[in-house]
Amino acid sequence: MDQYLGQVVMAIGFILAILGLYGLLSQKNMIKMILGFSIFTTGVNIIMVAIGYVKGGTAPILDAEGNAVAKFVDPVPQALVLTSIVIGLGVTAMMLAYVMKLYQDKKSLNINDYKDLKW
Amino acid sequence: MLTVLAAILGIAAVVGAYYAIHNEKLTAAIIASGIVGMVSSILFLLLAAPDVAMTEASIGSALTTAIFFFTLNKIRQTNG
Amino acid sequence: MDKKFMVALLVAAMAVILFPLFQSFEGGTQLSELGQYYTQNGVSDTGATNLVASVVVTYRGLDTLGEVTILFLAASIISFFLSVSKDDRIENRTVMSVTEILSTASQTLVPIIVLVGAYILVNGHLTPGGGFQGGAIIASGTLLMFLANPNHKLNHTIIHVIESTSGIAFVAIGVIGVLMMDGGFLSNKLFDLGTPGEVISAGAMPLINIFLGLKVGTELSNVLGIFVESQNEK
Amino acid sequence: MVGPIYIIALALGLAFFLGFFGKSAKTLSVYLMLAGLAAMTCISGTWLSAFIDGSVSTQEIYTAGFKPPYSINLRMGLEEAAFTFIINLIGLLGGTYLFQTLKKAGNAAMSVFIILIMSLNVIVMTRDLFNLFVFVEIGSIATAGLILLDKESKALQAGLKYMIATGVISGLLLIGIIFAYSFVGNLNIDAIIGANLAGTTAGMVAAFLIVVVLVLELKPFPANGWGLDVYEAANPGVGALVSAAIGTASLFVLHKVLPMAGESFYPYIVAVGVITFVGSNLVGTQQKNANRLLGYSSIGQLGLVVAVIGLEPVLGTSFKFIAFALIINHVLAKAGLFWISGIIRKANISEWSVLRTKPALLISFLIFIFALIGFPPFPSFFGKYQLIMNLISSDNIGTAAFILIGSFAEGIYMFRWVGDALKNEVAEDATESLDCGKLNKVLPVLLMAVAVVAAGYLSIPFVDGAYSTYFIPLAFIMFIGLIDSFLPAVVKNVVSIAGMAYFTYVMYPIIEGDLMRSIFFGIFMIGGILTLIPGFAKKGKREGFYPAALLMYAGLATIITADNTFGFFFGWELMTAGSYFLIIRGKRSKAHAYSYMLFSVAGAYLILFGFGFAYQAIGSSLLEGLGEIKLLPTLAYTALAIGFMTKTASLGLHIWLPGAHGEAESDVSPMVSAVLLKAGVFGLMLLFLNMGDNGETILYVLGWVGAFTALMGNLSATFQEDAKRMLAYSSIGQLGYILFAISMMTTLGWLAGFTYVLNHFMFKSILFMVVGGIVVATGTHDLYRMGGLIKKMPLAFIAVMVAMITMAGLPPLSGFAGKWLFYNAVILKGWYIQGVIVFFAGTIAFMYAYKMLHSIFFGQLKDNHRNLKELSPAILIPAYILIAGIMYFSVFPQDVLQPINELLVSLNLGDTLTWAADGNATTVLSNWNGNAVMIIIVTTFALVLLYTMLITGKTKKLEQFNIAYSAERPFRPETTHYSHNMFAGLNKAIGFLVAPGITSFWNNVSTMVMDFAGMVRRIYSGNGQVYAGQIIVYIIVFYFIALGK
Repeated sequence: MDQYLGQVVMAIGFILAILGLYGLLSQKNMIKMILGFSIFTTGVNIIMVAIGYVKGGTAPILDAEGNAVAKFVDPVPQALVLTSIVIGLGVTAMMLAYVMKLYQDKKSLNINDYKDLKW
Repeated sequence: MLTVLAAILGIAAVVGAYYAIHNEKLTAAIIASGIVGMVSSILFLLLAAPDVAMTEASIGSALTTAIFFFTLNKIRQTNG
Repeated sequence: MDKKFMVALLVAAMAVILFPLFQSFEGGTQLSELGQYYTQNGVSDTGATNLVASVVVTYRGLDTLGEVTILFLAASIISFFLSVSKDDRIENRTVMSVTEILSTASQTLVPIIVLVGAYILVNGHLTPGGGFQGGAIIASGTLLMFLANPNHKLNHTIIHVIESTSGIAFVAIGVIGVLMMDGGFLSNKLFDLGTPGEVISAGAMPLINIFLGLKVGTELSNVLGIFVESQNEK
Repeated sequence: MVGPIYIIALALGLAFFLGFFGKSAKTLSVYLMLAGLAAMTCISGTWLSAFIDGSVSTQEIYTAGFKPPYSINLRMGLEEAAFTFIINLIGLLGGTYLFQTLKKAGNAAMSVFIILIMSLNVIVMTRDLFNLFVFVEIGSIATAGLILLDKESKALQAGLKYMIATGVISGLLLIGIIFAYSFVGNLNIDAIIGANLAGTTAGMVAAFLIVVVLVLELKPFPANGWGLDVYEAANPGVGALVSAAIGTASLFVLHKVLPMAGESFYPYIVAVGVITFVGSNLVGTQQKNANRLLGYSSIGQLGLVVAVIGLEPVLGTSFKFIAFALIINHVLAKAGLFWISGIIRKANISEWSVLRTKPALLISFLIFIFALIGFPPFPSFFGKYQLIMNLISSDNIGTAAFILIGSFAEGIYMFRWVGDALKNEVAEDATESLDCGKLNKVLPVLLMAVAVVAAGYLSIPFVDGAYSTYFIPLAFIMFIGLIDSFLPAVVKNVVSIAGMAYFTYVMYPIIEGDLMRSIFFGIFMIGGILTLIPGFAKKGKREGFYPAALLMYAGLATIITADNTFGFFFGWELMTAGSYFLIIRGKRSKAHAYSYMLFSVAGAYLILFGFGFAYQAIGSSLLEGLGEIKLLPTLAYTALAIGFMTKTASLGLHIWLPGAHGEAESDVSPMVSAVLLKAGVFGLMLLFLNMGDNGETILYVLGWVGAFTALMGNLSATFQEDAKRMLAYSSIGQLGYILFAISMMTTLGWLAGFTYVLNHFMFKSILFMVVGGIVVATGTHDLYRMGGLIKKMPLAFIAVMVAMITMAGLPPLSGFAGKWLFYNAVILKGWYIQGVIVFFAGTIAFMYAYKMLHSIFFGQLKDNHRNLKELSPAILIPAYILIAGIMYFSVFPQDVLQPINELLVSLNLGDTLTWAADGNATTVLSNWNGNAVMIIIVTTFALVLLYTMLITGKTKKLEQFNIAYSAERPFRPETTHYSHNMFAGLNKAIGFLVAPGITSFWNNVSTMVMDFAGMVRRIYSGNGQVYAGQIIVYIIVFYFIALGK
């Protein structure tokens, strides 16, 4: 019955990633750019988890006796996503810290105002 | 069933993301992005990934949103 | 041309590029080669019943070490340039009134959250969770604490000591693996694998999980703390 | 041996451990960090040395005790050892260099630093795709942190742009990786490569994403604004890390992962690399900010290596050497330059003249720049040579051409920079900002300079035709360089002359029996010694002069003695570098030396290009290949001819010469004019002898070029008021004769050519020595400010007169022999119209010879010259030795010409001249006897002289200046000197022929290039968001070109 669960979630992931990318590239406000980035990484994470999904699978955790009770989903992408989430947080936090410092400098959140370096 | 639920959640996530990107009000945008995080956490549960769901809920949703708010707060403070 | 329209075009083109990937996905019909191996041999290899944990902590332990490092880097860098010198600090900032409910709730909630985090951390090799999740939940407790009392000061010395000790311990366990197991950096076979399903089992995994959780928890709290403290800058 | 895993354990343990210190014990922390980096360097160093002696084989390191693909594995092989060693070494030296900065920044910064280096090690060693991603992220984040070391607003902006860009990139990388995993079921790189990922459309997209992202990590042009800003804004110590260490690691990763995309993807990587190399260097030509310029150069160099990586299937066994030579060269030179930049602390390259106050740094700077451009003896020279040879051999001619164009563009800004450093005024307060009191900043720079030379030496076994003997003169030059600052010029002059004499003695046996080479070798070596002698007249230390002069002569000698194209090119570039340093010594030489260098470098690349075809023909570097070219022979020969003609300053390629020769120091002009130009002639002769039937058209065209060069050169000379420029133009004209003569490809033509070569060497040496001496003595270049010097300097007058007679081709001196041979040759060849032009040019030569002689020695002595004395013996002695040479050649021409004639006959140029025993030379047209001509003319002159002396014995001598000027002191040139603007009428009539059309042509070319570069660099708008967008555009365009069907 849930034949297309994997595809649906993956589609959501792609849509979020593309939307996030759009936000990152189109918004002038740096905080919103970073929000876009954050959504982009969330989308990528969803894609990753969806890849590891197996139809009708359960979480890859064995019962107390250590026996596999059912069909498992792939544990590998899940492990990778854990890493990816943490990296996303680290990068986001650093970007925000940069923005805070930049704001103190010029009192502007507009990315267009930070073009001192060019050519 | 799960597929329908996922689709609904997906629509919520996409709307949230759209809102986060397009809303002029930063506070609302940040909350919307936090909601995207929450929704994705539930999606992870649906895909049988409780470990990931847990992490996403606490890190992707709570902590990230908090940091955004701290930043916003600081910026408002600097401004006024 | 409107900038946003152009960006939309770009993103659309990107979507076109990515589309074959989506199309190729069949919704998960069978496990991958690696996934199959882990489901069949994960328990006997590592002694843990949570396969995700065994992948995170053991099979791909180096990634996990790397990701701890990333958090460490982020915390170090942010503290490096957001750090507020003593002269610029407002000692007791008057904050927008924190509601009584939140403050009271947090006082009772924080210990519970930390406990839950600790539980998740210790049982990581058995049930969903592990060092990461536990650490993250502990950090959420810190967050709540900050929300309740924005003037709360983290004790940096203790944080640094816990952070460094757990980090070094993590690396040390890895090295012991190499020394004792000839070539297995971060191997969990330092101790007997025990009976799968028991708390004391899966070799070094619970130990690694504890250090991992402490490290992640302190690092995340540290990041939060820096952001909170930066609010106190004049 | 210590396992490579300990690199990770050590670095991380240390980084976490530093956390214990909090904010205290910073000095101790820096030392701990350095100790850690040193230990890491040792670990990879011991592995490297073990791999080199072959005592170990490639090791796989399994983590977690499971075999791959079930766990992450690392690999330590020769390549990994070499790359991690470089990275760790740069880390160690870079950390040493940043000692004070890191200490000030605190323990967190040190942790970040050591983690960055550690992550690069893992990036190199890991064989797991996701692990690669994690450590690439660690590297990016650590870099983003180090950018902030200086906490400046610009650094903040650069850091944010960097984070946005890498954020987008890494997200896409993750998508690629996870799909690769889903298709292959595996994260092990080797397994993925083995699984033919690129076989399906979706798999290809995944592979494409992974590869393109790793390409983007290398900041390909033009999607690299974010990278450039980092270079500009970050502390130069960090710039060095980004360029050298991170760049190296990223290259290795690209190489490791590229096979995933399959064979068909390689050409696109080549294109990416070449576009980056050319584009980045082109845009760099507009840049004045030193650090940003280094950024452009870094990106360009990395692009070149990217191209080489893409060329792996083409380059075959040479691939590893070429790639490694280019990388090591880039790493050492670029790190050194960034570190120098941090010491100099001058943003604008025009202020780098302050380097001159620190000779050791200046020399290091020059070594780095010349290494980057690919001059010998640095590794990139070897790498580029082999690269071009292999490219053309494998029919990748366009790629080779673009790589050479990119190299040239790099030369444009690098040599401008060198010129600024060597010649710009040093502002008085310039040294205040210098930061070189600390040994930890200077020492790494010097180590890099030594290392890049050593790396060059180590490259020898890998290149076809490279011998360690080429380094012998270089060792001597280094010795001279070492004593340069301590000893007076006289001592160095003696040592140099002795060294050259010994070198000549040792090298002569190599070419003994080859008359053509012997003649040129004689000109270069004897000429070298003779032109060094006037240096005795100079006082002081003359720092830099002797290494430069010897470098040039070493190059010239190598050109002659080399039996292969590699040696020839090696010598050619040494000669170019040496002569550049000689020329730029002149007071007003900056611009001229610059244009000399640009023409020379362009010429050298054309030669290299041509040599590639010779290599293609016979599969080795031997010079014999020149005669065997079958692939595009006309293109190859034309490239070679134009390349050589940049040195002979033929029409169109001559604009550098008048200034370069005219403004050079008085004893440099004879070196570069009388001696150096012959290298081009030698090259042309070598080429002509090998062209065979393919060269007919080229020869015909060159005949015309030679004729017009002669006309233009001589005509320009007549209009000159600057004594040395007149001689310089005259050289252009004379070289035009030579080109014309040898283009005829007949015995008579070549005989005339050789006669001109010998004559020009002798008389131009004399003229430049003597006139140069006079210019120094009188303190002016202007002919009309001289006059009447015959009484003050009779010996100089005689020398100039003899030389002028030779030059003008008047009997009885040897110049006439050349003319006689020449006209016979022209008539026999049937090149009448060209012959007329050259004949006309010869007449004009007579005019400027007269003008010069007259202006300097006759007429009124200038008031301020009344105390002048005869020139120094140091000038006159070599001049008179050369006069003796002219005399000998004039009286006994057959002694020289007869053997040459035999040589030419043996070279199948035809047998049209016969020599009688009494020295009578006969062609089908006429005959000539040098001895007889000499006897007749000398007798006539003696009689006339005798008669004149008899009848003028009673004339009253009139002192100059005893005619009072009527109340007014004349000051304008025309009132003081009859010969001012002597040929105004001629100028009016045909002066348009030498209107500076060619100069303005080249000016237009350079303006166009600059404008284009200026336009292109507008894409670097400074907006971080736009940069991120450019990355996406880059990916899209790349995708639709490479995969869009």
